[in-house]
Amino acid sequence: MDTLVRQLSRPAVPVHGEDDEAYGNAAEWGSMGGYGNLSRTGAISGMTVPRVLDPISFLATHTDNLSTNPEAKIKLAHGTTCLAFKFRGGIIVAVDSRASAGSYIASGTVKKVIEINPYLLGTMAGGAADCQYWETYLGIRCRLYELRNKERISVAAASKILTNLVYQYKGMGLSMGTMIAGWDKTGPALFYVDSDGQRIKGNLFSVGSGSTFAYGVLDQGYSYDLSDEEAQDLGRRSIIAAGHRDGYSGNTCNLYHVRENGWEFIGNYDVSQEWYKYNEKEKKALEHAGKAGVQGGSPMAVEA
Amino acid sequence: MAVQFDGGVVIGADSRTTTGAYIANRVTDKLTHIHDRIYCCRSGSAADTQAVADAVHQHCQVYTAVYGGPPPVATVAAMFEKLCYENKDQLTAGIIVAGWDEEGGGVFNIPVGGGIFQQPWAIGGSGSTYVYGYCDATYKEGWNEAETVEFVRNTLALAMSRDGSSGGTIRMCVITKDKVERHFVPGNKLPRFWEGKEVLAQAPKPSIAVA
Amino acid sequence: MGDCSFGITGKDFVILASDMNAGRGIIKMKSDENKIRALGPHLAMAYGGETGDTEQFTDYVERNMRLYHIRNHNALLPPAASAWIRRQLAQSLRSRKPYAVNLLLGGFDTTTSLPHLYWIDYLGTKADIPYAAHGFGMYVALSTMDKWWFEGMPKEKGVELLRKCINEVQSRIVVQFNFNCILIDADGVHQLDLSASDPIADLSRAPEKAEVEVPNPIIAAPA
Amino acid sequence: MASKGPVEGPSIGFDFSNYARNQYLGQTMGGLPKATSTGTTIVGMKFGGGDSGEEEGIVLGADTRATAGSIVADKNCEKIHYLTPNMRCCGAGTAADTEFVTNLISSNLELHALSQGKPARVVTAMTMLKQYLFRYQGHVGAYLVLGGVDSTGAHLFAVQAHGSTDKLPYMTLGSGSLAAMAMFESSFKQNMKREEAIALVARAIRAGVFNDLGSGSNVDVAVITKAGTEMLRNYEMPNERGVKSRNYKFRRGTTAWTKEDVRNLLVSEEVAVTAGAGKLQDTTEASQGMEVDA
Amino acid sequence: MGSPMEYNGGSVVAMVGKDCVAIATDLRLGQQSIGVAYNFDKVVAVNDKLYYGLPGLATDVYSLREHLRFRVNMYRMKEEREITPKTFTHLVSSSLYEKRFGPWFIEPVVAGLPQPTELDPHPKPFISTMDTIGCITTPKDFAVAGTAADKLYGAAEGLWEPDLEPDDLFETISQTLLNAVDRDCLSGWGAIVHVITQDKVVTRRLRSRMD
Amino acid sequence: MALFAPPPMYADPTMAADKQHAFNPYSENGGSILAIAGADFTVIAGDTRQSEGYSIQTRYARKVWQLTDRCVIATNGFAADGNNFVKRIKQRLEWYEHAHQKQMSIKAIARLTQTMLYGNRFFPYFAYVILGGIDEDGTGAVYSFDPIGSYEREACRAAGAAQSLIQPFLDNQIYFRNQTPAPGAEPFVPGRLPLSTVLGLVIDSFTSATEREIAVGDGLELYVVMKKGRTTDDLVGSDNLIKNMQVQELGALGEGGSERTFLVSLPLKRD
Repeated sequence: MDTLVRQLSRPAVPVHGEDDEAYGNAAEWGSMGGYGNLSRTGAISGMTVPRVLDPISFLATHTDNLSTNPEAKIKLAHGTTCLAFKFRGGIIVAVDSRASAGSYIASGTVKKVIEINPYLLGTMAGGAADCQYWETYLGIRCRLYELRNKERISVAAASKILTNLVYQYKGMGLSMGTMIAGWDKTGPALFYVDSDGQRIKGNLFSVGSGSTFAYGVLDQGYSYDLSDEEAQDLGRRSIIAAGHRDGYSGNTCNLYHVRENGWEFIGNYDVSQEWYKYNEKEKKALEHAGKAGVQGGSPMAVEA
Repeated sequence: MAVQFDGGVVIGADSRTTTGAYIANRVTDKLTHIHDRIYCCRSGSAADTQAVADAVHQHCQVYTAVYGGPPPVATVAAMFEKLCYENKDQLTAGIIVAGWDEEGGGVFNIPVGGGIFQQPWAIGGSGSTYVYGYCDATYKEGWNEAETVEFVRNTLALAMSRDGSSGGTIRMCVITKDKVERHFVPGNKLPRFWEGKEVLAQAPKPSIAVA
Repeated sequence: MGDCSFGITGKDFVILASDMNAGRGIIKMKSDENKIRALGPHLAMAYGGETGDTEQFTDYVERNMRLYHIRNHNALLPPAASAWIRRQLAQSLRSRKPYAVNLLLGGFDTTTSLPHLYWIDYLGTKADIPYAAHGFGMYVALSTMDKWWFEGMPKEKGVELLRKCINEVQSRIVVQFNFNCILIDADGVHQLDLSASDPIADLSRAPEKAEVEVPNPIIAAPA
Repeated sequence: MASKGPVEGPSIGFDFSNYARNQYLGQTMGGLPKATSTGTTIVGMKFGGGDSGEEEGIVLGADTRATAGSIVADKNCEKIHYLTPNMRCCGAGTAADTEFVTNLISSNLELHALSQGKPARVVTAMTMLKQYLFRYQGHVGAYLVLGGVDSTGAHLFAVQAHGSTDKLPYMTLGSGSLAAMAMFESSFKQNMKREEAIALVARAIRAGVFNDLGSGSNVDVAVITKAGTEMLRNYEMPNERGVKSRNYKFRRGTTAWTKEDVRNLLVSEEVAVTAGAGKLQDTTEASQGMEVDA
Repeated sequence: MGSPMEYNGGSVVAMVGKDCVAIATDLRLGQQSIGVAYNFDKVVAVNDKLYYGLPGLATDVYSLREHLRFRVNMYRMKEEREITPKTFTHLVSSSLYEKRFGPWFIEPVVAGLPQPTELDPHPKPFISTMDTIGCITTPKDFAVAGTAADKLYGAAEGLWEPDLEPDDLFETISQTLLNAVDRDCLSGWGAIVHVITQDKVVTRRLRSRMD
Repeated sequence: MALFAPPPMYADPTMAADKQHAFNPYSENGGSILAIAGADFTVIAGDTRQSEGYSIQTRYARKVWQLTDRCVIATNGFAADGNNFVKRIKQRLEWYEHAHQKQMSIKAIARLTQTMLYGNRFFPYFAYVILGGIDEDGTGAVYSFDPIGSYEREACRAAGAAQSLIQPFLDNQIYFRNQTPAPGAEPFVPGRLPLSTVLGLVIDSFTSATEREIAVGDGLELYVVMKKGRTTDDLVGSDNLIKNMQVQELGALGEGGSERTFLVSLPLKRD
């Protein structure tokens, strides 16, 4: 009997903090809702967790995070290609815009570059909600930093905040592979942060299911001394290459260029139209350069 | 179930076939004709018992053609037992063979695992567990046909009321030297026993008239 | 233990390159194993997959190609060879113990002077494509070839593209590979020495005899 | 693996050669597609005879929706299969199994009738079906309502996939069977008249069509008497699709294409008989002279 | 992940028009997420008036195509005439059902124009599709199969109109296929459409998205 | 084990019992929802069938609710989670009005929805949410969410059992995907379709979905939210009404709310 009594008297199991979900958290009243009270406790005042022995495996059985568990009803969008690289002119950030749940393309217009603030960009790979939510929250933390310290936060510090945040939830099922790019007093800086808690500083990263294909073009075309024009073209071309070969990437490419005075949105390009353009332009140029006999027709022999 | 009496046997069964909780057939005839004076009661998987009964029925026709006369009940029971035992890994079949031959009546019980037990009375199937007590307490040697039929009807009714997988109507068959007589008790005419009165704290008489 | 192989067709040639690793689990016991088997004077196959299966299957295919050549006085042309090899894999898939072998079949069709490259996987899936890769190469080098391959490539450009792919694999893939490479053209199967600065030049200077001599050649009747 | 050599000879019965392969594929690719067991509502009942003043007969009914998972694959399929001129069989469960098992038994019944010199009986068909299904222990997922009239009268059987059979005056099967059975249990009477019976069957099928997601579209009915079988295909069509509110014909040229290949086919041909040297022969004379292999 | 039906990807759709049929396929051959080839034509011509598409596991596409080519040639030799769409559908169906307990992972789609005969002087255009074990459906409007099947159902149900002229049918089937595969990761990468009328077959390669 | 020492939270034997029959609070109630944003209106529609497995729980269960004069919410997936979420967001909107004396803008409601959904990141609401309405500068707006809160503003979005059936059709007809404009004509621009066309597309989408998806049918409810001062005769005008379609204007929720919301309902096939 006593276990029953104990069970009934115990409130919902909060991960942090003590509020009782059933009656609604008083702090959610009015404009204090949502992020309002985050700053105090450093994380969401209390995430609701199912009262089962193993909430982690509960989540794993009921959500299909990376299409590895198709029976699960709750399908979270995944699949992506993001890249960012430092060069003479700053940092190029390029991403695709496809989100797929299983083999269904849930959306072709996802904004996978999150504008944290005018000087900081974050990219989205893995769980769309995890990246969107935590990087928006990172924007709040960076703004608070500026207000407290009267100077912009360094990219290293910003990426560290995000890393420590997600580290609290390590193993609980968050899925994020993100790049924080920005320009601070030390110049352009690029960090890779993921939900396992890894944080590495580097000059060139590619993340997501199409990243290997992006590397294929990026590596062979990269040099620190590219002009702005060339760098932007290389970033876009790598996303087009990944979108072509990887089924889970594509639709449109968003291109950003981070400079000293903050990031600039270069443009949104349709991956398929760009593929046809590059395909035409590059083949002509190479054939000419190759001075070889030219036969027209599509590059792939069509079986009669 | 089947009961032997002086001069023949009485064989009877309920009429419910279920697939899970759904009653696929509520007027099933589980008394299956094997030969002129030999019937069997099938319990367990309907598909398995039908297949086995059909096979034995065919064997009996061959037997009659070869030996010129009806097979004794013991032989038929042996045929069933051989099939059930040798295929025990693929079958779920509990069969009671009952009939009349020159040596008088005969009742043979063949449970799911095979094995053959001649008994004056035999009960089987999921409902039988509820009525062993009643049968042990009630059965007497030397009953006539009417008393035996009465015994079978009551036993089945008791089993059907307690066992969820049994129900519907009662089908019986009296087999003697010169007759095979079917008896049918529809579901609303089953003998009734104590069905349990709701024992509540003495609720006050409701003051308003209840339609 | 990962494999990697490339196939590139050009104007009048096919290049096949395959890694040379051989070992067990994480240990590389050998790094100069030739994993390209010549099947005929103008036909070769770069293979990878389940250790043991590859050896058995390649022998089986090589012997049958040779038998056909002996019986019919000329080698099975690439399209026919690809159909037969694919069918063997598809049928083996039905058997109790299927061959887990992925392969790139390259050949030069002497009757039409056209190069052929077939991508075939262990299921018996076949693709007739101008450039292809198996193993780790698929992930990183396919996009490289998408950008830098073009119709009617000369040999020099073919080798240049192959170098880009090898460089890409060596810089991005954890496993360390070095590659063995052959080129098939009208003259037959030639070994390509990638360490040389201009392997094609070496090639044209001394075209080695095809590794596979022509079995049971038709002796021309004395004039 | 006993490969059948270069020329695959005709093989009879099931060919299990892919079985090992599929188990292997199932592991490497994580899972095999399940054979779709379609929802369905099929019913059958006996009518006539007794004091109805009409001959004994059978009315069968079925819905016409075939589903693949939660998607409607066919909106007007036929679930009442032909067995013999005086027998029909409704099928539920794995659609391909019901189709093939009824075709197989139908041809065997015809052979049986030819060898016996008289039409096959319903109980024969029932026995053939149950013995075939019992042999495959339920793996052939066919759940059938078999009805027919023969020399011994009208008979209605239900045959389950595992091989068991029931003989009943009325029967329902399939995912909509509970909805349909409710109609029968409340309104069935012995010796109903033909029109009354057809109306009840239609109502039972409609109960399945509207209340069971696995059943839908139209109501098919078959009436079998001694005189023969009357197929009332789409006896009721309560679920016609309304006209769409907009027209979706595209402007010609809407779709961009890169390559076109037109093959003009031979539309008509004229045959002229020539006998050697290409000279046109007078056809009449030629045909008399020579036995032409038509 | 996903079953063999989704390993290589690919989709086929067939539609009926006024005295014409159309069949369209995508050209992708993939290895799960990786695109391998964009010239994998899954539609094959049996003769001028009968085409069929084989979406599913690529190795089975080849094996089944070889098997059917053999069976159709045998039919031609025996019957000395071209096979009709309906008969060919049953030929494919029995080829699939023969492997009931180890099936080919293919969902065939057949489209053809039957030739007039005395029995049926004005035959209607014929399309059919079946599941992996040969259960035939012969829709009167459109038949779809492959990894983008559910998208094709939605698009086709919306866009298809009865009695479309060949040129209009080309637009409708093309728009249906392109918009459906654009919502499916494993289909697309090029498309080919065949429009079959009594006097000609128009085959067009569409300019589709290549991502 | 000490008599009174409370066992550690996770070692509670009673909770151990959950292991065998895994705790499954979810079910799938079928149905589909759809929202399309026009230049100065937004249509949010949902069918009314609620089913589980092969049986229909009810032929009329609402999935679309009015939140403010400018915002309507539709949920689909597990009905209990959907309804509970709508209840909780209505509560939050009421508190917002107490604090700010004005109705929350749809943009803000969208962000609020994300935070509430993400609050259950580890015990997700199995509900796909779509918000539709008029944004602050009077243009039609549609926001679509995944079950744990990632969201995006779009011109049109379908969700639910028939999502994969309806969305390609809408891509073609709303976004004009794969359609090349007639030579000389200027290219198609999405988001400018007249209300009558959008209504036709929504109705045809649902009749097509009803034909091919067993979990969709019975009834269709469309909410049309219109910008302030927009004519309503293309909706209330008699000509374009399909024979059994009823139109009904809903009263304003806030004081002096000048956007207008109409409920259009019509029956769907019930098989």
